[in-house]
Amino acid sequence: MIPMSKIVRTITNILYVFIIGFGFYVIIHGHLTPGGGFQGGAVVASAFALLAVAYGRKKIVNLLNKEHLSVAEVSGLLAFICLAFLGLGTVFFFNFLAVGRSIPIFSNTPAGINPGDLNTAGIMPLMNIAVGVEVLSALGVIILTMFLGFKEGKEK
Amino acid sequence: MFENLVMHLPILIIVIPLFGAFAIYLFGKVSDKARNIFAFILLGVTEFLVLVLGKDIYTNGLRVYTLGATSAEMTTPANYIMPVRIILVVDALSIFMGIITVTIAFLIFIFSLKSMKEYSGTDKYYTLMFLLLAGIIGIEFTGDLFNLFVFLEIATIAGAALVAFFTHKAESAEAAFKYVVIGSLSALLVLFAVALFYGQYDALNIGYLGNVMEHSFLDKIAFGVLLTAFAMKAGSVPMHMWKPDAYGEAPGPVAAMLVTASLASMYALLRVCFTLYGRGLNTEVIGWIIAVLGLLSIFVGVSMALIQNNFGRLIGYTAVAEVGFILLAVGVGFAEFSSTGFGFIALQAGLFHILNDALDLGLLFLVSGAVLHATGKRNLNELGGLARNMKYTCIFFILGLCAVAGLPPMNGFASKLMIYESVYQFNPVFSIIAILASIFMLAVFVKVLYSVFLGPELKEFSSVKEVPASMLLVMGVIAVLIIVIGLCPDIFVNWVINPAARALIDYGIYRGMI
Amino acid sequence: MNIESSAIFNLPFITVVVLIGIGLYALMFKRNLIKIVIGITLIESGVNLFLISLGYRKGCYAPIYTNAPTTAMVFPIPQALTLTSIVIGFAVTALMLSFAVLIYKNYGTINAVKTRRLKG
Amino acid sequence: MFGTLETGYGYWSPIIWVITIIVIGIIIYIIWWLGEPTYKKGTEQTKPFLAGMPELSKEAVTVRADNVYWGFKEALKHYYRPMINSHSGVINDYICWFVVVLAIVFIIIWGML
Repeated sequence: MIPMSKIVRTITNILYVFIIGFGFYVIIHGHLTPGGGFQGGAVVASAFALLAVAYGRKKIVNLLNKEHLSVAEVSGLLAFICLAFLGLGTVFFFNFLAVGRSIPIFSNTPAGINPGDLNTAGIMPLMNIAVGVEVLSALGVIILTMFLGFKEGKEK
Repeated sequence: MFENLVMHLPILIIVIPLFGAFAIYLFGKVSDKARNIFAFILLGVTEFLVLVLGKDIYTNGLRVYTLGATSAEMTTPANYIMPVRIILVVDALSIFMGIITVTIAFLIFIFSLKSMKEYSGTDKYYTLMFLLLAGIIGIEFTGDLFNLFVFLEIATIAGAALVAFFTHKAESAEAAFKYVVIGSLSALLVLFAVALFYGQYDALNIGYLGNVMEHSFLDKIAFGVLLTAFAMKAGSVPMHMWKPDAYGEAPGPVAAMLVTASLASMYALLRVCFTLYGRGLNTEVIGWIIAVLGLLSIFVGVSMALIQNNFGRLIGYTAVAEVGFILLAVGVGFAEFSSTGFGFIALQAGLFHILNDALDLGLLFLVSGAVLHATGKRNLNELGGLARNMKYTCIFFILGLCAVAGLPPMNGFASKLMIYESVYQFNPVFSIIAILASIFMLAVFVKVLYSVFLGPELKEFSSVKEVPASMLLVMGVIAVLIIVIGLCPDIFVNWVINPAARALIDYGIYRGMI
Repeated sequence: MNIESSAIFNLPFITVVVLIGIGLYALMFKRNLIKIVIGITLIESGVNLFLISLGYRKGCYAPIYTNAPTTAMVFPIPQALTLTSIVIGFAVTALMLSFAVLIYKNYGTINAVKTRRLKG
Repeated sequence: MFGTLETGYGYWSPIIWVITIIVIGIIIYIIWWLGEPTYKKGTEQTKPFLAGMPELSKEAVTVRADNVYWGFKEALKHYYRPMINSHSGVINDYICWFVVVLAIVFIIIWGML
């Protein structure tokens, strides 16, 4: 697939930073606003898709390494499961940060309507980040594989 | 400390394979050997844990585990009137299925070490295998209908990806596409039924739903959807056609694992019929539906298997027939729905046949995998005379043949005899057709034995070698299990099957834990 | 859950039936594998819409406490279920499409009638 | 071990089966032992008699899997032809069967109400 015109590439250069930034915002604010790990990861991966379409095959293969993305994906999943394992002192998936408050990270648990403090909800934000890493890399792998796969099909 | 560990076992048995699935991928980056050792340890630990949990449940009764609560037994949070968290409920039937699943998976893993060595992408193979295992155990241990849907989809995704293991072959992709379409359609219909329940009772827990269900019109719609969806996933005629496709194209060990996956769907069907609805339905009519589906499966499965020429596809059709035997027995058990008399024996026979089915078909699929490994061929027309070079594989195949065709003293005979005699009191015609089909099953496998192992030595197979010792060991272990169960069926029926069947009939205990 | 019985509140449920019906139609009669995948996604959308509309309460807000104007909120659990189902559906769709790609590579067509070596 | 299993109508006892097999084996051995002592391996008397014609090589007369049960298939061809046609291998047909079964189950349940 050939790269698209200079206009598209210039706009992409400006936009993709914002898209990725927005994606990470959605991931980190997952416990406060609509969204979360999966949605934010999908937003980040859409930036990958934009890059792939704008710059074509050669650039994107240099930019995104499938192996590294796979490792990141697996690490995100493992981080999620390990976070769930950490609650095993009580039960699996136990929110040990929010209930015990022994570690002062994300330990506030306001009830009812609140202004949206980032430092709340226990292990939820950590899990959101783990899921976000997993989803963005998994979608990156899918986009990359399908992009390259269709290319081969056309050459034939 | 030990009591604390036992309390956490239900979730650990699901999560260790899930954790392993992803950790294996990282270990595979290091080296194949490290990955294999790691996977072996994980599966060994899982097998040990499931046996410990089994001993606990068979002595102390069922266990519940509430995820994320302040204690595992707190199914309903304070100030709530109904359970809102994800709850795992493991009773005698769940752990019976769980032990079968983990044991088969453990054996298949050892088999795969050698039989999959020559292919690329083994990292992903083991990852998907563990994912499939986690999905199947999740189906069996969960007490929550939505969770059931999630695990059903996990098992479908992993299973479909494994069916397409030989990506360069056109047939594999075709079979995998069919498998994933059928699997996701049935899972979506399960979700539809879940939504029907949620709209009426605001709950997802099987036990709680069973307690509060009013058996309204919508509940009956939901039952029809659940029955058909699980019957399709279990592979009953006339919704069986994906089964020979998928089993025939998957590698042998994968097919053996998929047998367990479809038995897990059978478990879900039992759970829905007995625990969720119980006597609230017209059990006689529903039992007749299930028994007729089973009878059709037996008849069509066997008669279509007779004309197949692909090793895997042929066993796939007999798998349809075996599922038919289970459905027939369970249908009779559901129609009677009593803890005494022939209805209870039919139910026991159905559960016993689940165990035998997993072992017999597992052994046969492993033999087909061994033949594929040794010769690279699956077409029965091209094979022949392998008994000369593969003596042990041939012996194991004959044992599996006798077991699946129901010849004494194998395990298949014991369970089939129970099925014939209890079904005969329900309806003699059903029983006679089942016996005739079982004879045809013998004919089917005699054809395979003749065309694969017997006959003169063929030139192209003169240099074929016996498969490696680890593969023979796995087949031997299953064969020994088959003979042991066949020689002392009463021990298994009284100590393992009977509590499981009782757990189904006395559904009040399961519901009362919530 | 009280869902008013006036016609406008039944509209989502009618849409659910229509979506599932169209999806099943596509699965039963469309020979193009991509259209079969679309059929599955249509059924999935129908079921998701069903779940979401079950949790709806008239005049209520999304169940997010951050700076919410009122505590009258729609039921959050169906939304959580729907999100899970969407994520799973996404994975299944990606898998089905990649199988379709494989089938196209091997057979050169995505017509269901022409891609059947497994029969009989 | 070797206990009897209640099977609803009667019972199944592996020990009786094993004893029977051993007894039958002994009887077979006795019959074999009483048999013709003039049998000699590898001589003319062990060769099959095919109307006086020379015996064909084993490879040439092997029946392949497709032809096993040919007569059975031929006799039941009116059953097998529609069965093979209905296993068409098209994914749409699989779904059609599913919808048909769903409809039948719904009709039965509706009649049950």
